[in-house]
Amino acid sequence: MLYRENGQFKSSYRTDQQIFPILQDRVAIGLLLAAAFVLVPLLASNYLLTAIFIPFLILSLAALGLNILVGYCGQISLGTGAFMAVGAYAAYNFQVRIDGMPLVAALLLGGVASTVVGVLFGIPSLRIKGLYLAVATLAAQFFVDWACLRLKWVTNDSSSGSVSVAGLNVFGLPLTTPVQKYVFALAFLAVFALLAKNLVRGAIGREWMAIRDMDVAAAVIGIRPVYAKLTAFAVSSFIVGVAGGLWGFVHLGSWEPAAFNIDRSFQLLFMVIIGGLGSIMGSFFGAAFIVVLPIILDGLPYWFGIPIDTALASHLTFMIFGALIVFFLIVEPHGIARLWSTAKEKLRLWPFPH
Amino acid sequence: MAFFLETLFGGLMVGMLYSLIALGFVLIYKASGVFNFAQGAMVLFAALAMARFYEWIPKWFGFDNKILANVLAFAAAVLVMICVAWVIERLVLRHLVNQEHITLLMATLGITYFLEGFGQTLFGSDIYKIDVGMPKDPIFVLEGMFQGGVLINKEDLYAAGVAAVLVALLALFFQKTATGRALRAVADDHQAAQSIGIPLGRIWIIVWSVAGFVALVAGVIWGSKLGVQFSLSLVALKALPVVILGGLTSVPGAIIGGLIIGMGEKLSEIYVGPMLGGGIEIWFAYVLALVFLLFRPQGLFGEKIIDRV
Amino acid sequence: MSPRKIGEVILEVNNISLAFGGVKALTDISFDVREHEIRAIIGPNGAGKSSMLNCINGVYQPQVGSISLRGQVFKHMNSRDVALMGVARTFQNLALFKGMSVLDNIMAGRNLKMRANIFQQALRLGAAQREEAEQRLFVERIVDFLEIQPYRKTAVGKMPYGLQKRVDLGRALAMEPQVLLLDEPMAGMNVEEKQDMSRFILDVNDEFGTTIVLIEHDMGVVMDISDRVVVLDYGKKIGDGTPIEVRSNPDVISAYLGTSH
Amino acid sequence: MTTTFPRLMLDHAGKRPGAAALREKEFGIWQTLTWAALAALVRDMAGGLAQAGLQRGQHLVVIGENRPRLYAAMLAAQSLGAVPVPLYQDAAATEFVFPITNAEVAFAIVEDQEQVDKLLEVRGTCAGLAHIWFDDPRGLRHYAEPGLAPLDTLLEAGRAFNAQHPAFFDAEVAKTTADDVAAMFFTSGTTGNPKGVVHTHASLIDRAQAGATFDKLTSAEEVLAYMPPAWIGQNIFSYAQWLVCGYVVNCPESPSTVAIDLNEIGPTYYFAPPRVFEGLLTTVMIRMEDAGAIKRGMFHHFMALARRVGPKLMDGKPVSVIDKLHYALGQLCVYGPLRNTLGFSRVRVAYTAGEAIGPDLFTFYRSIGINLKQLYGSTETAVFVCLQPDHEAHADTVGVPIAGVQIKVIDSGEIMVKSPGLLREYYKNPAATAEVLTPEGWYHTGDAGFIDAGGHLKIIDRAKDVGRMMGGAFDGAMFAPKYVENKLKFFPFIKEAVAFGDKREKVCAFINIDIEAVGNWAERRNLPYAGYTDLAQKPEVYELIRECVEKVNADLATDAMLAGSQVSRFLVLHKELDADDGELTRTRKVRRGFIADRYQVLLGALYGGKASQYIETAVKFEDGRTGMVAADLKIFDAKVFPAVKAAA
Repeated sequence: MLYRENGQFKSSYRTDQQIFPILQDRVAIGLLLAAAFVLVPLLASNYLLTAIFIPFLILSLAALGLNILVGYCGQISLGTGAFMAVGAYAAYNFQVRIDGMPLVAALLLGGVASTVVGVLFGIPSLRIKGLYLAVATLAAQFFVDWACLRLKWVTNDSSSGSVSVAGLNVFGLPLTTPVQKYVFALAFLAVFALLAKNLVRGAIGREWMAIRDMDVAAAVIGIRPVYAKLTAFAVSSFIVGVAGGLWGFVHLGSWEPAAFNIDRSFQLLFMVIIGGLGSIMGSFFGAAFIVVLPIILDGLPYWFGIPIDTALASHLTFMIFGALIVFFLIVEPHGIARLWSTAKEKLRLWPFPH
Repeated sequence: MAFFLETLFGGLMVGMLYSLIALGFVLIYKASGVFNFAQGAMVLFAALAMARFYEWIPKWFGFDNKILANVLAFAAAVLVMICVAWVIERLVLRHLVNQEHITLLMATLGITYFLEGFGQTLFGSDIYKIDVGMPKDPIFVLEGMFQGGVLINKEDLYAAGVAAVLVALLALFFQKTATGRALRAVADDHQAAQSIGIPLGRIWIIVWSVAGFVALVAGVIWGSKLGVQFSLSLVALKALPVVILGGLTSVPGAIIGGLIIGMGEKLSEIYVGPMLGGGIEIWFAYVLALVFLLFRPQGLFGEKIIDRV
Repeated sequence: MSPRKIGEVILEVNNISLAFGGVKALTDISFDVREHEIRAIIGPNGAGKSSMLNCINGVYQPQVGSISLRGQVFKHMNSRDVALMGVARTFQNLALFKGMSVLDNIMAGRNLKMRANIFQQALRLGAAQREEAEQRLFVERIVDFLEIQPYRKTAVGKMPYGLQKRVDLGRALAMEPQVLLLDEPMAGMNVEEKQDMSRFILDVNDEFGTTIVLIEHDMGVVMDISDRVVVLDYGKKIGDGTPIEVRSNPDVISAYLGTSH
Repeated sequence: MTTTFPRLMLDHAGKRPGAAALREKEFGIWQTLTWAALAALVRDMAGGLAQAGLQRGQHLVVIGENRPRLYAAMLAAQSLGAVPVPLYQDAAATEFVFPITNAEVAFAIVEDQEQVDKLLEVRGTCAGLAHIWFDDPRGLRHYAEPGLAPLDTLLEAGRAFNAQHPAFFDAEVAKTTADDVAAMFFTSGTTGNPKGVVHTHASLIDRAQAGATFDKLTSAEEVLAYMPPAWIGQNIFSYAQWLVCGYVVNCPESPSTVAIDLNEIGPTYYFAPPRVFEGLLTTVMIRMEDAGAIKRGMFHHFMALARRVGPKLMDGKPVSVIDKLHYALGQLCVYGPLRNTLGFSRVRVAYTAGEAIGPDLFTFYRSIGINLKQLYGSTETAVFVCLQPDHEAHADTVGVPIAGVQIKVIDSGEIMVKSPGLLREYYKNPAATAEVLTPEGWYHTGDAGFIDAGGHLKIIDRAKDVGRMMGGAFDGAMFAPKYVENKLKFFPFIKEAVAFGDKREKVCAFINIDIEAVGNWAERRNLPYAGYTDLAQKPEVYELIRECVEKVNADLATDAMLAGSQVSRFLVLHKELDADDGELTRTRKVRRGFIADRYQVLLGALYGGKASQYIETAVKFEDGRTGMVAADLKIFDAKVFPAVKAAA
């Protein structure tokens, strides 16, 4: 309906292959970015930023990473929390053990560490498929949980495995107020989203999807399952690791292993399912959904003046999540992202139905 | 030596319980190709039901007889689990027929969350106790062989006994009864089973009910040991490596796997743990299973996977 | 029309036997394929035709026998090596990448030609960008060749069966194969689609001189377009030769009369 | 006008070498050919042709879809003073024989294997055809025919030739004058052999220029070339005016992707015969049928508004503010998106011509904000005779005479035209030339009509077809078959109609239903049918058609002059009239005489008052095979209304 595509013809493959081939989309995304970088910091209250926006951004990043593994390469992982943890604790160690280590570098190195672990636990995927692999990834989860709790050097000999960072700054600029943190996280997300998109629409992305959709055929056309799967694990756990670092450093400030336990892994998996497997955009939808929903569920009773105790509220949240997962798997296995793209198609074909 | 044996026995006992839960997984996987992550939640749900009915029923009917209360509560819990099975088949399974395993797995994750939430909303989220009157006092065996003998927890012995019996029953159920045979047919090939007129829906309800029953038994045993609380649903996570080790489709696999993991876990905890700072049993089982898989991707007794193109 | 010149033996299968557990899929199969020829493997359903191709592709590992490709002898084939040696393949029941568009499916067939490393791809630096464009051009030539221009950006799942078969062929062609293995390219097609497909197969063989190994269970089509035919039945070879020879072979006749075709 | 096409091309190449001249969608993107590149291409091709022996004044046949290199071929021929002769790419091989022999063609440049095969098929009878070059080598690799070669080899040769004779090309271009023959178009006349219409550079360029000035065309226009290049219309819009204005002509990827390509390009200047617009409208309506109730409601609501307000806005008449706002809302919800999905968002001027267009159809496009206009002209007049000025487009007239055109109506009611765009002659056919061209330079259009009060030309029918009723209620009244047929065809359900009545007591008609529209109509009434013939004979369908016929009669009755032409009996034909069976011309005009002979029995039955008639007919299928179609055709009567004298 809002689209006017006449005359938007492409006379080079470069323009035809760009991420947003349609002018109207480019405009929209431009506005969105502008709003995110300018309007939100200006208008949003500290509460909104810390309670919603920052968690949303960082979890989106993590979901993005997971989506590459599960959504694009079809290798299910129940150990995402672990990789976040590795990222966070590694970053922490780089930070405290090497003085003068810049924050960004620490975070990225955290990602690298997570990559290593990710690949390590990805190796079984070469022999093990589907469900067996899913369970195998749990090994990562529990091992890392344990390591962070029991191996003293990981937590720099802090008892209870809880650590904290303070006085963060990026290239000399302080990183203390919510707005600063928000912008910092947003910048990370924007860059990584772009890089990820480039990967999934490029050669490697096609290899991942080929493995996902029909691994035998993929092998026959010369794709190495080993390479495809391990790169997927590597890229995925790198992004997840960085997200973990951000979660610890930017969002929590001080944290303990529980922050990255198996529930986190499931939460991220749900984001990816609800948001949309195999869709960058979906990662954002999923994250937004799962970050905002509990807040609404907690809020609702009060807004309607029906007081229910927090325990019950949390149980209800559990139930609703569970129900939603099943609902999406049955009704729209491709999640919100698919709904979004269908809506978009309808707009393009308007007034015709199809 | 005596200590070693004690640990070993301890391990075997726990292992027997793992097998019990693993059995739930295998049953459902065989019949519906679903890797039922919700098994743990079902254990919690069943145990909660049992525990609470045990409190409520006497109040409702105003009698005070432990045995009767237990029996009724157990029966009620069984009914509840059957309903759960029925609802799951109605609302979930039949809508996901012939989906990929991964999708089904994720669906059961959803079910897990729902059951956990629902169970605690319904039955409350405190710690409850189940007392089916299992003796708590330890006994000593083989006193002749070692001085001091080997300490075994009677409760564990009973538990193991119950588990063993149940496993045996299930094995029989599978091999002998008509339903059992139908189940195996379904497990081998859904379409084929359907085409020869086996009602998938009913089969699934039965299997999930059986799984629910197994969960209940497991829940009762664990519950009476450690009390019924949320953490109970985590025992499922302990049972997963068992399934992997034994092979998703093999009943004996589940049992043997359970024992192996049970023992391995305890022994490692005692003999390896200290070197690593302890608490390793949580991941040891997994790593064990994982390493094992690398050499035998389909598990101990699982069938080999052939790619058809 | 000037006749194509059939060259030397390029692919040779020697005494291949393959079994799953107890089930024998192939028993002592041998045959050869000459350069530029169209070589058909026919036989009733379940004769082990697809298994034969799967052995050549390294999808299955035969227990006995060897395969020699362009002079090199292998006990086991490795899918990637086979691909690198210029053997492409289509599948009986469409093994397309359902989640991907027509272009991406065929592009995937170019993966062996892609050089840019993962970092260049992530940043879509010059190299990666250029490569994408170059390979796209090649893919577009195939799209043009197979006359599927109107569909290039639709998801393959949404396409009519006949056209999906073309995409499958396109993906194989994207590998610029010397040898093209076609597993029942005309299965489940109507007459018109079959005509198109055989035209494409002949064109491929003709324009690019591609050697073609063709599986079909219905004799009609095969006899028209193939140079030599191998006949399998219950995993055994029961005939080998020119269409005419094969047609007159008593075993073949009985096999085909025995099975309703 | 003193310039020629090659010179125009060279001017553009000189002034704006980098600007796009042609675009072709190939390999998924729009490959652009700049004026400079085009010039180079033409130069090479001309060189090659010259070396191959193409002489000044000789003919070069060009057959194929719209392809840049075929356009270049025409320019190349003209550069050498030779005459390009575009032929219809969808014609059967046998139809090539006459033009090729008639014009002693020795050279042909064609698109692909299909065309090559056809030419080789008739080569035996066309001895002169020495050279055939093809653009697309697909499937032709192993053809070993004398004189058959890919276009690339011709270009090679040309490059070599030009290298030796650098001055040759420009000299040849200079030699060509405006009054030399520029091109020849074969009109498949409704009877007899086709006639080669000879046009000079001057005639074509003058008309192209006149048209361009009339609509203020610039070099910024975008045009999509998808009609047969052999048709003068296509040739004027995507060749003559292209070179005059220097705008961009875009060639679709393949016939199957025209819709997509149209949408991508979004032409600013668009041209199509009514049947194309008709087809588009039908698909729009059918697609809307599937829409949800709300959306459909919205659509119909705003279309109703559009019918009421749209044309007024188009013609710049005053409209109430509320309507303006309401229409603006419609722009957002329906018209804008609709134009976009159709590919007309950017259209500034759109023309329809070739045959009369239905008022509903015409107003539909205008009401949603597409500046659709009619023009009047023919191959012989280089198209542009009358054009409708912006704001003055009516469905029933064809516009005002434009610059350089004189028009008069002679006693017989036939329209005479004098303009710089008239043909020079019919090739090797002085008799035919004399028939249409008076010594004073007036051209017999063969159309009957008159100039109305507003100075707009109104066409009634082909002059020779206008007849008189004899006996019956309307004895001696005027009978205008084409006029009636068109009125019938304006109903979406009627694809073709053939009316008879000259020297008869009443008018009867053959009807062809539109299988898509009627089929859809049937499905919505879940009325099962097996193919065209079956559907055509359904009583329900007959009733449907009867309604249409009676509406037409009622309408005719209001016009005293034409009241006599009301249709009193009709039947629905068992097969679709088809050019391959010679029932239609290549431009889909009905050959009334031919049809009358072919279906004698049916005519007999119609006038004999029978209620049904058995018939079987031989038909030719696209792949050349022939078969039989047989059916027992019903015949229905339709109500005839007394003439309303007042309306005279």
